[in-house]
This record gives sequence, structure tokens and C-alpha cells, in this order.
Amino acid sequence: MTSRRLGNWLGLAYALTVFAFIFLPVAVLVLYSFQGGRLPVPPFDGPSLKWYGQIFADRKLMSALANSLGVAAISSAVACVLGFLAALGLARQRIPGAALMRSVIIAPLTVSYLIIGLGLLASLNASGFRPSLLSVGIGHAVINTPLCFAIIYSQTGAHQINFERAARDLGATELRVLWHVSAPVLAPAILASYFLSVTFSWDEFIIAFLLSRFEVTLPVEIWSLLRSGLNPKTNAIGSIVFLSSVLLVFALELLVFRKRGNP
Amino acid sequence: MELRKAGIFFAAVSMTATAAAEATESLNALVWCDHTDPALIEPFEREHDVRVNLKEYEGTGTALAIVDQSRPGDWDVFVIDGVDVPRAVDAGLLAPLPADELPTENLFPELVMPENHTRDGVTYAISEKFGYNTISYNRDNVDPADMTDMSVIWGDKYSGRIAVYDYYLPIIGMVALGLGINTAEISASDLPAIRDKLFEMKDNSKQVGEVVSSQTAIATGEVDVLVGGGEWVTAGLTTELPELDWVVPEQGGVRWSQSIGVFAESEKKELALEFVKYILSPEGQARLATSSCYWAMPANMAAAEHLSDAQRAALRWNSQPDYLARSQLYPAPDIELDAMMQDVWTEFLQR
Amino acid sequence: MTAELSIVDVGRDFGGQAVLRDVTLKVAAGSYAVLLGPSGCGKTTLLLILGGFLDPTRGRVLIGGRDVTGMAPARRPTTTVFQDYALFPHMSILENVGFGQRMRGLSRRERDAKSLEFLDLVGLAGSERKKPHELSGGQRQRVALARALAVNPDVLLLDEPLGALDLNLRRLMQDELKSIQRRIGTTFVHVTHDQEEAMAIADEIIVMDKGTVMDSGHPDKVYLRPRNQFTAAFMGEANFLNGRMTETGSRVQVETEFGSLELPSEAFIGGDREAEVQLFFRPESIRLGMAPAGALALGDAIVEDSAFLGTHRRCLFRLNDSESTLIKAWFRQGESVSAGQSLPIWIGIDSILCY
Amino acid sequence: MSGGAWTRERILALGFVLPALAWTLVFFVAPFGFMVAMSLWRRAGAELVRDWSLVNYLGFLARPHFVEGLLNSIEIAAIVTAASVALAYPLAWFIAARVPAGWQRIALALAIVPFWTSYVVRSYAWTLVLSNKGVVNEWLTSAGLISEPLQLSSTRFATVTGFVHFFVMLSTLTIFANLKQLSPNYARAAADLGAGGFQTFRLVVLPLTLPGIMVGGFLSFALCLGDYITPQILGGNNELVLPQIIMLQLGRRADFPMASALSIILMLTVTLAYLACARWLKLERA
Repeated sequence: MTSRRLGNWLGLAYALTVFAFIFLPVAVLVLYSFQGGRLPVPPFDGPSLKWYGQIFADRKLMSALANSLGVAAISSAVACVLGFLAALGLARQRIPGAALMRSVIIAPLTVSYLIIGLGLLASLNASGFRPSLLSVGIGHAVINTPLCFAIIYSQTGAHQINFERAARDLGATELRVLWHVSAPVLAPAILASYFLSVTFSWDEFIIAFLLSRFEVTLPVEIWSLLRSGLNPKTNAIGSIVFLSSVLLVFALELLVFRKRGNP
Repeated sequence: MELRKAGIFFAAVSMTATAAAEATESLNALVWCDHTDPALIEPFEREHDVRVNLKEYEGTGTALAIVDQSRPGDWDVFVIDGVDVPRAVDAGLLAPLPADELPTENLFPELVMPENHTRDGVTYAISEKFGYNTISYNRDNVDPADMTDMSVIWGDKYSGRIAVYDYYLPIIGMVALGLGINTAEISASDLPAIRDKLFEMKDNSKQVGEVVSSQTAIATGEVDVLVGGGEWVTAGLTTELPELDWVVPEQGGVRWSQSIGVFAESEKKELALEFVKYILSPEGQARLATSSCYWAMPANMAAAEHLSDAQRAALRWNSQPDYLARSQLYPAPDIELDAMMQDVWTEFLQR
Repeated sequence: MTAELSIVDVGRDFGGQAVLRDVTLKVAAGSYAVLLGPSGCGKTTLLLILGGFLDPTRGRVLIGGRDVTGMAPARRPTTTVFQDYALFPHMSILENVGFGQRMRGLSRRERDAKSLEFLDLVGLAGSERKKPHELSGGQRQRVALARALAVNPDVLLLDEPLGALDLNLRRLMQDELKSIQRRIGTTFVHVTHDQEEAMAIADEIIVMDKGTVMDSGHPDKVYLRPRNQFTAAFMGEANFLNGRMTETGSRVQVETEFGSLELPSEAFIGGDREAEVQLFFRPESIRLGMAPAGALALGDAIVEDSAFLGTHRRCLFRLNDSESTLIKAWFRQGESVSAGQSLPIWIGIDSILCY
Repeated sequence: MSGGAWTRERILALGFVLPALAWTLVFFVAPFGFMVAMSLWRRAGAELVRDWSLVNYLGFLARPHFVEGLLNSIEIAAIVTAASVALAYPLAWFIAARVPAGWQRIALALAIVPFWTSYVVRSYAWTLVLSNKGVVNEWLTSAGLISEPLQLSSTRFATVTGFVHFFVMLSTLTIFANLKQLSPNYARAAADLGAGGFQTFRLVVLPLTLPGIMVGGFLSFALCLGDYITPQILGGNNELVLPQIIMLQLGRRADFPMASALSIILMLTVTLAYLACARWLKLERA
């Protein structure tokens, strides 16, 4: 029994060490966002809120924030709708070539973002379209559609088909089946995939970097902030992104998943 | 239920996003990062009620790549290294400027550079800011006397305490000066020797980085010597880090200068010209000289009256005649030599 | 290779809720005991405590007189056949069965020989090279059994081992389990919620509900003379009638709505003699026709439903005098009773128990 | 269900699949095809020359510093993958097996909280931790363990640390999920048959959680191989990985053909890793 107890203590010590490693950069980031001086390195001479004041006064940063939210919300909605419909179609019926279609839809998931971005940039140039937030949104929808599809598809099954058959049997039109039966039944998967894809889009850098120009998303703006001076302002915006993401995740957890009692 | 909530959230977010992108007249400028300082841009935006869209880049190759990927009419204003103006003129990128509306006579004489800025009597660009790529160092940690000899950058005396600015043209220029080659005369046959010295330098350096990571490295004590540094690194930091210094070595220094021009394909040439005039005005010059990304000398001498004594001291205003006399311009290779230099540089990074 | 098992005042709480309370029982060495009860009655918790996978909050567990409370599963003289079999999917059948031997440091040759012996015992000789997913449910069950037996435990614990099998296979395995147990003599403790399975294999049935032992004993005792109404109802179909008891000297008289009857004292289980009682009798003790003297005549009853169930005919009677009471009755196959008939029925005194 | 009959239901189902399929074809498959074509063209001076040749691929092979970039990428990805899985496994196990059930979600959430800092910012934060005047060196100096700051920043160590930080979180998730879906009876059965803690782990739990390890490992490897930001911010340009070289082609000379060719080489590497993984998993199953 004592060796087991010793094992537990060692396990706990190990877990705490890894947690410390995981939290170290975040803690340093947040601490030095309150730095008083111009450089976010020891010694700490804060606390000061001036860098937070500066980011809220920074027009470019704030519009990048709005752009990020917009691109994330809209591209994820597109990805979600495409993924949902495809999942439904492939779950409902055995269509000839279904396996091939599945692989095509899933394919972007297996390719690095850099390559997806590069391919889109090259084709965009060749076809004469200007890079813009629209192209960033398209890029993000490309990477998130397979994600949404995979999540929603994994939740469809025989019961899904039966619900839909029952609804049609009771006289519902296709559109009503979709709206009143299929979507609500899959709502947890749809929501989960939507928010996951919002997170991915929100945090994505390389595609946004390659496919944007003046209107940029937050990660790209942070990147250029980084290139224009080591400065606690970067810490402040990073801390705010961190805090708001964590709040969003916890709110979701409470609102959506806890209520459903999912594990 | 949740779907409906998500729908409301989605609608709210989309509306916020569209509201943020309100439409006004805009001017698109391709610039180095010093032009992105709101303190420089906002007075112009207010006065002309326009929005200036800025895309920053580092290095002419990058800028040309961006132009290459754009469509005609996308760009209005171009800020480009002075030595690369002929390349841009060759490529037909720049529009003629009305020389009589520009304060050419107020510029430091060395910055007029008619061989670069004019062709067949037509002016295509004008210098706006200049400085030096030499050696920055931390006076407390190195012997300032060592810094006056260019060979210190590839020597091993300060091994592991050297950072190199990641832009191939000035650094190759510095190495060439150290080897006694004039920057304007670098040819493919000089490259092997330059390459060897670059590699020696790499072996003794701690990192190679862009503007910011270079500034950061020397400001935080990560390194004590910055190859390619100059007033653009130290001037903005003089009050906080007075121990940072820079020097033009005996062999001379590399001078960089930025020029500004209007794109030939621009559909807003008048507004673009207004922007050029604003940047060249004494107030604009003072703001540009002390902008947040990096400080450096304004090309227009009239900016002096808008700079404080401390700012002029940080920029070493009074030493300029000496520095100008002892410095050479960036190398300006043709396309083939440029490709070779970039290859050497990639090799240098990979080492 | 067998030992007596005794459980003394064992209790277990989960989050402040008592899942087991004061369970005390003994299982004789070499007997086949079945823990029987509805789901959530605590039988699986008790089995986990016996196996050492869960420590009891209170009380002790003794095997062969030795206190094993708090002893790690590996060191106990018990092994468990898990409900999901827990066969290691990445190992062959032979490796699975030999796992315990391997842990005991036996050489490969020794343990292979022993494993083959046990595979033979469960009738799986020849499948030793296969992997678990290549076997049927029944075969996996046998492998799990062989694996648990191969380390020669004193007590074998089986957690709903036949739950995943279909009816015919279950019957077959019941017989086999029993015959294997007879052959090797190890004490078996088997958990199930199926009372037919329990009666088919047990030497002793322990009926549990809500964390306590409700009844225990040989199957016929538990079936025929259940200690309480719960056991009576759980062990098979049961009829209950309200009655009122009057006691005059040594004679005990019970009044029902069908008249009064005199019951022998053995009919009173537990000895409680309360004024309000419940008369209990099994459906197979109902007889058709006129009641003989001393028997309880239920009068003419209307046949609400009559179904042929193969082994017997099951009928539902509505008693004339009572609108609500339905009596379940089983008759021989040949008895012709059809819905709508009105027939007199009665029960012999010795078939009635009183609670 | 007969093979080829196009019932109304089937046509409808196909209609549902079409938008996603068309989207992927237009915005993923076609651009990718274009990129493959592009990789067979070449850039001469400032011009794009559309003649078909392997000049870019040969150019890759002819430049040792490009090939070295690929090798650096693979080496770093391999180190990162191994370190991440090795660090993550015990943590995932501890959360799954030792943390009380009610607290597991919270422990897991804590383990991935830094995931929600912006990716760019996370790499930047490591420069603050690892620089000469950074937190680690300050601590070690004030603890008297070192007199000269350790050279942690602008090294491969820094790049690897930044990557590992991210992939430990990811692998903890995949391995935890795998551990949780294992029936607790496997470990019980092993213990019951006399296996000690370590034997139970080595002989039963570890083999059964290999799929989780492989998924986490492959994801780490693939994502690591394709990433530009972390080596760019943390590596100090002391060595280049392939994505950095790709970005150099793109950013400094707009050499799309070369960038495309290098991208395809990168993708082939990931595909090979995937095939190796899949084959290995299949062997394991059989």
C-alpha cells in the first residue's frame, strides 16, 4: 500500500511539473503585460495598465479584432452548413462513390495550412482576384469544412435515418425534415463543430497572412506588432485574447455541454 | 434552442464586423514599417479625410513580390530603397513626379541622388529618410575601440554575443567594405570571398533576425553587438538605454536611404502626390524621423526645426556631414546577381 | 484450491450514499453461490469488494479464515471473470490464459502446457492461436473462465458472466459452469439478476436488494419459503391477498374476503403476528374445481386471459367478489381453460404463506 | 439495397453532398492541382516561364542548404513528437487513473488552457521565458545555479520547446481519450492475475493505448513539419526548416514555382509518415 501511495505522490508531482511547464509562458505573458517600462523582461516594474490602454486606442488592432471575429463567424458558418449537409447526405444513403466523396471532403484536413494557403494564393493570383478578407474566409472555410463534416458525420447513424424516415412518414417535406428533425437531433455536434472551427479560424495565421492585404485578422496584426518592436503591448493583446477565449470556452461548457449532461 | 442562440450570436458578430468596415476613400501604400506609426499617418488622414491602407514589407524583393501578386491600380504610393528606384523605373512601376512641387533643394545634397531618382530629366521618386547599416553595440560590455574595425563582425572575439540583421543587401555590403570592395562594384566573382566571411560571421553569431528581433536582442542584453545596426536601432532607445552606441568603422559604413514615389498604375495620383508632399514636409519629416518602428535621419534638412534638441542629439544630426562622407550606398545588384546573393544568404541562414 | 468465504458487516458508501449496508454472509468451501438481485442492489459492488478492486467502507472479508480486507487483488486467492470478459485484445488466446502464470514467473513452456490444459477444460482446445475478436461471445466467455481458473484461485468471482449470451447458449453455459465447478471444487461466487439462472446453478442463492441481503439459502427454500415479500415476488410470479389475523389460544385464524381459514404456524414466516397480513401463494398452487374441506375456496372466477406457454398454461382470473384483484394461475398443458369462462378455483392450505 | 438504382432518396442525398464536394474541388483540389503544375514551371528573372520541367525539384536537390532544411524539419518534428508523447502520456494517465472522476474534466481543461492563447503570441511568450534576461535565466542566476546566462533562446532547443509546449497539450487530449474508453476491467483483470503496476502498464495498458499515441504522434509530426511561425520566432534563423525556406522563396522573390515544388516535397514527407503510421497500426491490429 505504501508503494502505491508513493506512486500517487510521484504522479502528482509529475503532473504539477508538466502543468507548470504548460502554464509558464502564459504566466510570463500575463505578468509582463502589466510591465511599467518599455521592455517585457525582468525586472518587473509594474503593475501598470498603460499597455492595455494603448491597445484599446489602437485602431488597427481593434479593426483586426473585428475582422477576426467576422471571418471566424462567417467562414465557420459556411463550413458548418457544408459539413452538415454532406454528413447528412453521406449518412442517409449509400451513394455510389461515397467513399471517394468522403475522402475528397476530408482531404484538406491532411494537408498543411501553408500548402493550402499557397495553393489558394497562386490560383487567386492567376485568376486575377485580389487577396482580401473574403479570400481569408474562403481559406478558413476550406480547412474547417472537413472538420465540421467529420464531427457531424461521426454523430449520424441508423437512429438518424430512422428519425428522418419517421418524419417523412408523418408527412414532413424535405426542408422541414432538415429543420425540425435532422438539425435539432445533431445540434450538439453542429454546435461543437461550429465553435471548434471558430477557434481554429480565430487562431489561424499562415493562410490569413498569405491571403490578406490591408484588412488583416488579429494573428496577422499581432505578427506585424511583433515585428515592429518588442513591447508589453503584445503581452497585453495576448493576455486579452487568452482571457476572452477562456471565458468563451467556459461559457460554452456551462451553456451548451453541461446542460446536455454530456461527459 | 441552442441552434437559435448560435444564430443570434452569429448575426450579432457579422453585423459588428460589417459595421467595422465602413467605406471611405482610401490610399494604398506599400511601405517600410516606420510609416505605420499612427502619429505619422493620422494627421494626413484627418486633413484629407481618407484612409491610408499600409502594407509593410522588408526588402525590395518582398515589395516587388507583393506588386507582382497584385493587379494594376491596387497600389498608389511606394516607399522603396533609394538604390532600387532604377529597378522600379525599369519595370515601369513609377509615375513621373512634378519636380517643382518637391522640396529637393532642402534635402541633404547626398540624398538628392539624381542618377537614381531621375531618368531623362523626369523625376520618379525622392529621398525621404536615411541612415546607416553599421555596427551597434553595448558600450558597457564591449571595447568601443574594437568596433571601429569592420573585421570585428567576423572575428571570434565576441563569439556568441553577435546578432546579425536579416537583410542580405546591407550585410553583404558591410562584408564587402570590410574586404575593401566598394558596394557599387560587387560582382559575382566577389561572392565566394564574401560568402566565406559571412560563414565565419555566422559561426560567431547568436542569431539572425529582422528589425524587431535585432532591436530586441541588443536592447535586452541578449547580444552585445548588432551587425547591420545603426541609429535606427539605438536612437529611439537613448533615454532608456544610453549604453547603446553605434559607429561607422574605418572601412566605412553602408548607407541606406528610402525613397518615396507614386505608382504608375495608380488611379489616385493626385492624392498620392499629396501624401508624398506631406511626408516630405518639415512636419512629416520630423514625424517620420522619430516614428515608432525605427528612428533615422530625415532627408529634408528643414525637419530640424520640428525636432527637439534631444531628438537631434539622438539622431546625431551634427555628425551627418562626416558620416555621409564616409558611407557608401547599399549594393544594387541586377536580377541575376540578386538571385545569387539571395542563395548565398539562404545558405548563410542554414549554416 | 478452495476455501470458505465469509463477509462480516461489510458496508460501502459512495458519495455519502450507502450502497451496501451491513452485509454478513458465509459461503461454504466448494459451493456455488449466486448473488441475485435487481440492478442497483449492490451485488456488483459486493463482488468488486470480494475481488479487492474496491475497499469496503466498513467490515471485513475473510477467505479460508484469513482476513483479506484491503489486500491487493493480485495477492488475494480470488480471480474474477468480468462481465465484458476483459480479454486482452492484443494477445492470443494462449497468451491470455497464460497471463497469470507469466506473472508468476513460469517459463513459457510450463505456462503453455497449463493454459492448454485449461482451454481443454472449457472445451476450446485448438483455438489457442486465435485472437479474442475472432471468437464468438460464448467462446470468449470460456476463455475468460479458463484465464481466471488457470491461476488456481480458492474463490472464483463471476460478474454476470452469461449476460451477453442468447438464451440457448446461456442454458448450455449454465450447465457447463456447474459441471466445471463440480470437477475442480473451487468456490464460485456468481452475480446475476436472472432468478432462473440462479436456481439452475446455485447451491446457495443470496438475494439482495437496496444494499442488503434479503434472503439466502438453497434454491428450493428461497423459492418456496421466501423470507419476505420482496424475495417472494423476485423469485417468481406471486399472488398476494389481504387478510386479517385473529388469534384464539394456539389456533390462528385468518379472515379473508373469501372466508376464514385456519393456518398452521409454519405458514407465518419470520414469526411476526400482526393484525393485517398478506397471504402469498404461487400460481402453480391454484387448483380448478370445488375446494375440499380446509382449503381456501376463491369461488367462481372469470378467466380474463389464457395463454399457452409451452411448459404450462398461464391464466389470469378475475375474482367475482373483487373487481380489482387478478389472480395468476398456471395449469398443466392439457387443461382446457379459455377466456370468458367462469370457473371455481381453490388453494390448498399448505401452499399458503403469510407475511 | 440494389447497386445502381437512382432512387429519389439517393438523388436527394447526392444533392446534400454536392455543395461541400464542389467547394472542396474548387477551393482545394483545383488550387492544389494548379500548384503541382506551377511546381513544374519556372521563374526566370521576373518572369514566369510555363515550360514543363523538373528544374525546381532538381534545384532543390542541388542546393545542400535546401535539403538540409528538409532534414532539419524532419529531425525537429521527430524530436518534438517523441518528447511530446513521452511527456503527455504520464499526465494523461495520471488524470485518467488518479484524479477523481468529478475533477477529471477540470484537470483536462487546465491542461489545455494555454491552447487558447493566440498561436503567434504563444511562441513570442517563449522568447520572454528563454532569453538571456528571461525568466528561466533570472531564476537560475538568483538561485546561484549559474553565473552566466544559459544560451536558450535562438536555438533549436527553443524551437523544440515551443513546439513541445503545444503538442503536449494535444497529445494529452488524444491519449486521455484513448485511456478513458478502455474498460477499467482490463487493468483489473491484469492486477487480478498477479501483474504489478508496471507490468499491468507495460503488458496491457500501453499496448491498448497505442492508437491514441499514434494519433497524437502523427498529428504532432504533421503539424510540426508544416509550421512556419514557431521556428521563425524562436529559432533565431540559426537553422532553417523547409517552411521557412518556402516563405523565403515567396516573400523575397515571389518564386511561386520553387515554393510550390518545396511544398509538394513537404507534403510527400507527411504522406510518407502517414502511410508508415497506418501500416504500423494495421500490423499491430492483425
